[in-house]
Amino acid sequence: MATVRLSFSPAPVHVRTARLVGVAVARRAGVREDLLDEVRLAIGEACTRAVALHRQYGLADPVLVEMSDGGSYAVRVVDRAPIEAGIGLTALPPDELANESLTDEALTTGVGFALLAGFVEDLQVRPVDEGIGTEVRMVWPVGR
Amino acid sequence: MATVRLSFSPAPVHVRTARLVGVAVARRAGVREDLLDEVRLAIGEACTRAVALHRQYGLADPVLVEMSDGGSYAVRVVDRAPIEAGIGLTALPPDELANESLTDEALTTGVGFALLAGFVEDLQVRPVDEGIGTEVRMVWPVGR
Amino acid sequence: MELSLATRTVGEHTVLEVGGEVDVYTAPRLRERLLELIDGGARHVVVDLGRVDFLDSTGLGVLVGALKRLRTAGGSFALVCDKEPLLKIFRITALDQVFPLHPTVDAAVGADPTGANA
Amino acid sequence: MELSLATRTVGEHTVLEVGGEVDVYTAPRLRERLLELIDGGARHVVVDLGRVDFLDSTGLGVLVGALKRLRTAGGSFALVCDKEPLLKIFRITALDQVFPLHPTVDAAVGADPTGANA
Ligand SMILES: Nc1ncnc2c1ncn2[C@@H]1O[C@H](COP(=O)(O)OP(=O)(O)O)[C@@H](O)[C@H]1O
Ligand SMILES: Nc1ncnc2c1ncn2[C@@H]1O[C@H](COP(=O)(O)OP(=O)(O)O)[C@@H](O)[C@H]1O
Repeated sequence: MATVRLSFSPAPVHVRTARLVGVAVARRAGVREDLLDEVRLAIGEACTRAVALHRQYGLADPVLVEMSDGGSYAVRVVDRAPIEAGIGLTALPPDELANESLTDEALTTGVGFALLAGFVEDLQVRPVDEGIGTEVRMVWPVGR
Repeated sequence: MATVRLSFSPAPVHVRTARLVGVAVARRAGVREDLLDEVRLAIGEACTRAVALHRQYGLADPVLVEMSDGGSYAVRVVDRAPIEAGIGLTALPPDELANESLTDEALTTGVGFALLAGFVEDLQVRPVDEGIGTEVRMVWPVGR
Repeated sequence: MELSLATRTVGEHTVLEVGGEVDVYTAPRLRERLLELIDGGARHVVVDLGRVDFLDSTGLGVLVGALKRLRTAGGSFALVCDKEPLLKIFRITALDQVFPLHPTVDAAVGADPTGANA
Repeated sequence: MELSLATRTVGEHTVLEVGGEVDVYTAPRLRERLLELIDGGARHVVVDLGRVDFLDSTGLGVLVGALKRLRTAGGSFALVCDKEPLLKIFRITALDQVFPLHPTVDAAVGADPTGANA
């Protein structure tokens, strides 16, 4: 099983790097071409969320993306933010989406989670095993 | 100063990932477009060398590529092979290049080092600070 | 890849053509441009996503922000989008129930009662 | 991006057109093809690098291997290359003094005395 790890300072520009790497490694791992748009979007959303949390909590720690192919293509995106912030995301119902009282941040977070949940069949969001933080774990099948 | 780290199982396919990331981060760091071919080639050569060493010594440890932009674009490629193997590479003179007694591996290593030395003005090859291994350090200017 | 933004006027409507990637890195520039337009007096805004290659939650958040602002100002806001992958993003987030979505700029301009009456 | 390999015959010469990236990942396939050609009896080989986007030390190593093998077999080996970035790679490694380098396939075939006399 080959593993590629990418870690980056929590800046928006590096989310692009993460998408680029995530899709390149997915392609090489044998993920079907028609799934790559989803992979790109999902890795982007998970990293965008992690970068936003690090900025919100003033954390300079890097965000980690770990990609491994052992029968399937598994991607973990790990942040280091306090756990209450990370877990318990919920998708928003349509009538709340354009509600004036909803902040832009809350909206973007809700929409980001809806995209993750909607595009990734095999998705887990859970506390990291060691230390502080949350990991978003996504798995895609490989091969035809 | 933003840092991006990529580590990968020592397999040839991931050298391609490293080139892709190294050039994407260089572009975002502001390295001039006309230097990007050199950046691509140099990162590729440094990683190819690291992967070859890990394979030669049967090491499953990942190869590390660290990119940082703080006034310039600095890339470190770190292997974990015993030091005698890493240091002391020398470029080969032309009359030795096609010599029958030179093994293919030695030739490729010599040519790889010639490319590194020829394309990277600011190049250092030195033992890692901690533990076993060698780091190839390359620096390019950023901005116009 | 990079964000591109171009504005033109169609009757009462201001059409903003967006191209490239609208993500956490470039969405602030889209937000800025939309605010400039609205602060400059644009009340009927159509955002043409026809040449967008990538749109993420941050970009969607910016579009919702513009919608709210124009609604408050008594204006209108619509999107032009005909690519299936993009439409799927609107469906999955239920934002297809929030934005007027049209396949062409003409359809967006024609469908807007305020614009049609102007 | 991916390696492409196509073989054709020009008189006594076997021309191998290479395209894409020749690197540590794809060089083994180039080596294999060259061995097949030489084992199959090709003695005057021209490798056309015209559509190569990337060439690294592993690829260069494979080309030197083919040169040596053909020399031992009493054959000839030449490269076609007219792109400055690629030529620079040959200069920096001093391999421009090892390989016959030609700007076109015609020039490579014409310059090879064995081929010209055949
Ligand atoms: N997250 C996304 N946001 C916006 N556009 C996207 C996204 N993912 C893919 N696309 C775009 O969708 C288009 C894909 O078109 P295509 O591959 O023809 O899909 P389909 O076959 O479903 O029509 C491309 O323009 C691509 O850039
Ligand atoms: N390491 C390399 N090996 C082979 N070809 C390369 C390498 N680096 C760049 N190239 C190729 O060189 C060409 C670049 O051409 P161009 O940008 O026009 O350079 P120049 O302006 O020096 O002619 C492209 O085809 C590119 O893919």
